[in-house]
Amino acid sequence: MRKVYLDNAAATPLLPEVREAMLPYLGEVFGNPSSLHDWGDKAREAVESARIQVAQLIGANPEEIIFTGSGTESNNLAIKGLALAQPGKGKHIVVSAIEHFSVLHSVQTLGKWGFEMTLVPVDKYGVVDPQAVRKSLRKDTILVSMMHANGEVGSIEPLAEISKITKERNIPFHTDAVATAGTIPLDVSELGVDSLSLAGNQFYGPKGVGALWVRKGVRIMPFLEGGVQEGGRRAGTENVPAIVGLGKAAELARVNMPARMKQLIPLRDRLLTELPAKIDHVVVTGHLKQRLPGHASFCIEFIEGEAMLMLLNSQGVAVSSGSACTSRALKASHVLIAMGIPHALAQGSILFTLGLDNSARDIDYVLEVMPPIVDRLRQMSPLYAKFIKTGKGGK
Amino acid sequence: MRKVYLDNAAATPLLPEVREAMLPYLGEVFGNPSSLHDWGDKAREAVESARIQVAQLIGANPEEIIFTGSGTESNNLAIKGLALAQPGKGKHIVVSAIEHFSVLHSVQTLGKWGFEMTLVPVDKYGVVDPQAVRKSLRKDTILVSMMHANGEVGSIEPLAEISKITKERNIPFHTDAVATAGTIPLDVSELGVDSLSLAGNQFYGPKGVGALWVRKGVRIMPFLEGGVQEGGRRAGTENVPAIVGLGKAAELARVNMPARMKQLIPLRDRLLTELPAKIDHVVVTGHLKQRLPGHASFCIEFIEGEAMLMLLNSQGVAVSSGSACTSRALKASHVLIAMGIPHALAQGSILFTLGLDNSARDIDYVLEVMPPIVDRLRQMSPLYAKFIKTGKGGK
Amino acid sequence: MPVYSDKVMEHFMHPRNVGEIETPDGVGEVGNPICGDMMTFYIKVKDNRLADVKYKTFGCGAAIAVSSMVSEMAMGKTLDEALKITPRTVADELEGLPQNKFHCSNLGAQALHKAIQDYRGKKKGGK
Amino acid sequence: MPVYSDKVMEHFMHPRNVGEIETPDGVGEVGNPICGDMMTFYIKVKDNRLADVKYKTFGCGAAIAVSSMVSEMAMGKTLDEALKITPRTVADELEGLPQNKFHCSNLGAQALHKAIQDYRGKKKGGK
Ligand SMILES: Cc1ncc(COP(=O)(O)O)c(C=O)c1O
Ligand SMILES: Cc1ncc(COP(=O)(O)O)c(C=O)c1O
Repeated sequence: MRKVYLDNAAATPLLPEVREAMLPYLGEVFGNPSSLHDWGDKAREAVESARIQVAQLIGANPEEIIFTGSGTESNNLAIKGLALAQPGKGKHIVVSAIEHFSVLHSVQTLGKWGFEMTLVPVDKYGVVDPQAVRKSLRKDTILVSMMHANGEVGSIEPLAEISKITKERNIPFHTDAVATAGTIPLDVSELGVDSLSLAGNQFYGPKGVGALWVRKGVRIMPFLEGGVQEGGRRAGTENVPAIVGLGKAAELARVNMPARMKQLIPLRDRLLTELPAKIDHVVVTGHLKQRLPGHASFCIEFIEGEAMLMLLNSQGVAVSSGSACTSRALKASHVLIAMGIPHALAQGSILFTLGLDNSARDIDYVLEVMPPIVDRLRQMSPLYAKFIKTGKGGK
Repeated sequence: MRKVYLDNAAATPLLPEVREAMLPYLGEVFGNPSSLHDWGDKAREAVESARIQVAQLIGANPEEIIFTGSGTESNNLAIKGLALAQPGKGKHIVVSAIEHFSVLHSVQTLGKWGFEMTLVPVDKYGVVDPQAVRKSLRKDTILVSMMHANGEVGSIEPLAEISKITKERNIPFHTDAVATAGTIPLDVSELGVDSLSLAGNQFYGPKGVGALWVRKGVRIMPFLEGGVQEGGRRAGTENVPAIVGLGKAAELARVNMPARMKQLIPLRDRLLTELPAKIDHVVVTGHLKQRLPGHASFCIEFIEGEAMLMLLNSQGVAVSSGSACTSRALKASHVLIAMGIPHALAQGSILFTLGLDNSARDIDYVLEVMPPIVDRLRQMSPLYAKFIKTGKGGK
Repeated sequence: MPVYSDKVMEHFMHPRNVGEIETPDGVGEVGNPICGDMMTFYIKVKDNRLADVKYKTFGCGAAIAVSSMVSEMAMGKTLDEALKITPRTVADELEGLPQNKFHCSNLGAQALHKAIQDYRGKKKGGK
Repeated sequence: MPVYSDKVMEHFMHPRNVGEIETPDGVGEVGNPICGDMMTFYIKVKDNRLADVKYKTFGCGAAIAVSSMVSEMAMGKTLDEALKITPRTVADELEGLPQNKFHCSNLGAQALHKAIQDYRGKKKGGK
């Protein structure tokens, strides 16, 4: 059976060059970067080279990069670290309604210490209106956090416009760029942000490593406390092989980004146009143009995402969904709901995220196996039966 | 030149079997354990097998294991998570004076939210007196944290006696077992603790992974927030290869522990007895018997640790030190000071931590190169000159 | 350790008795698409026994497997026997369900019971 | 990216002018072992020039390299020239010092100045 992996938003395969770069650090070069001897020097040099590679990917200075253990940790450090570093300045934080839970839950937890959150809504394409951000600002706003692109619906946010507003008001602006760094061109100065999260497992780098960039001069409290690694901003023995892998993945992403985008965008666009052409009652989610290159997401009416996933898997195809049933918390995707998608339709969420291993034949295959799967589930669906009988219930 | 790595407390080499176990997860098995398809299933199965292996190492149930990114993270999660999970019960935390900074700084940060800390002193061997713990308990004590062994001086703490006291009082008892798990036999029930931190890079497993064991029924707040990985107790995409490596390292440690100890203890004991025999004015630090198997630590009078490290390194020997100059914060080791060692003597701290790659010939070599190094530095030392002239200043 | 047992997967991939009954003796609908799962059970009763059981299900893999299993367990049983089918017995027959799916996707027995009550209600109503 | 520059390493491994002067014209001691580093500088003065400079140092690699460099920089200089040696110029000659070592281990110039002051004080005192 053909195997087609279309879940690159969940995990990307490690590029062979990245693995090769990591292997010495799983072998003879095993020292602790803090150690004052040759073994330590070699490990430290590797970490510092990776820091340069990551900085170059986003147009930053190496000393502004803090290595972390994941995109999640980068966001926890950013939100909690930036908020707690400004005592006495205010307690109000502004975030978009579609932020990743690592941002949203961090802000909610800050609520215990007196912080207040304003959620900025998004339009039906999942895009934030910069003027809505402006309106949400208060005198005591000390932090704005808006993701660069949403991993579930692929829409890219107008950060450069938002940052004009935060700059006017001198409010630190964090962005979760986990879905974009290494995937689309990105420059921290052009975006105008003050801190930025990224993660290796989103662009063919290793799991277990992320980074937070914090603009020089912006104060941040450490989140993981202990030793003085990462300039005292992130404690714990450095994950040297993963950091090296992240560095290599960043370098490859920077160099090969145009070619990668050229490969992915046509495949994505075929899915975005041909799937709704082949199957009735399908809506594309997210913005059609301001969109991640490999990202095609839909809601399929009358059926549920997990069941689609499982049948696609039985045909060798790996995808994901934002349906309540696929989330372990069994809640409908807050992203789809924030975009105004009704609960029943959100249940039919399905998400194809393409990667470098994909070809046109993979898309052919998906377009071939998908319609019978939808049909089969609709034949079982009481909602579809009602729609057929009454003509009602369709979106 | 002979290369002798004696800094296994800072980093251990990855065992070849561990690396082999990890490699598939840096290759074809790259899925996200949360994904609902074959790629996800394989990753999830690997994580769950590793969970069993880690649980077996410490006599725990697999579902009580939370994978983290480091020993530091395990301690942050334990201290902050256990303290914040008991609102209204009290605000007093008891820790030993020689805890790792990942414990001490976490407790200090809790001070911002109204928590109070009592430091329990240690004796001159770095050992806590259980009765001193008892005396430090208050009505509002909600957490006791005592490390299992100290990585700097190697002393093993009487946890089973301390846990008798915490159990009487029904106070959660955390232990930082980063220096012991995988190194000496350890059973969570025998120790009587309620949570326990461990880290892979201490027993020939990978960097970038740790675990926290929390006894079933003990409430803990998540520290890294976001997704619902690890049963909602630790968010972020799992570091699958590192977790697999930790599992394999745990299994190997469990099986080979007696043989490993038999290899290390005689080498350690030779260093502990022959180094002070060869060099005047040397004190062993830590307990002579209740001691980590590969751990030999000293203070060498009249000279400073970093200088010794650098000269040993020039002879191919890697060690570490607790001197102020070797710490990036430039502070004398809080451990040595807590043991009552004077600052000047603490500056001469040196630490040999043996590993599986070491042999008797390595010890011969160290015993050969060390005396001239000490002599050379003493010839430069104004303290030594004073001592020679006046007979004063020696300990 | 896949999410679902082999039995769940087997029923999901090959669900038994899917469909509607043209002129059912009883119909039971539970759930709603907002919570995620929705099931409609149709029954045909003969001599106080379930002569036919069919269903339509909107929902996840567990919901579909549960519906299929309930239909198989109920088929041919007396109404009183069928009322003894519970979420627990269904989950047991399926060799377990993931903890988080136990309550929300395990509505099959309830839908069946509702269909039986519907039948009994109509009979009492003297239809 | 090792911690120390090549120049620091070179001076640490091969420190110049280590030792004491039997009958020094001036002695300067700075630091104390509690903060970590301690240096004693000894000078011999001839025609208002440093005819000999020696030192003993207790401390880290940087402290030893700094002492060595200071002794080399000072040797042969007039006293006024030697007083122009500062922590900054010493660090520059050493091709940089790690940031955290700049203040605490960079006491060599201070010790030298103290030795010169000691010499001048004694002379004034009419020794
Ligand atoms: C936008 C965004 N932020 C943060 C994360 C969290 O990343 P991780 O699970 O690697 O910690 C993700 C994960 O997919 C994401 O899409
Ligand atoms: C006792 C103890 N606890 C915690 C840690 C922190 O471990 P890591 O740096 O791997 O996070 C160490 C590190 O050596 C340690 O010795």
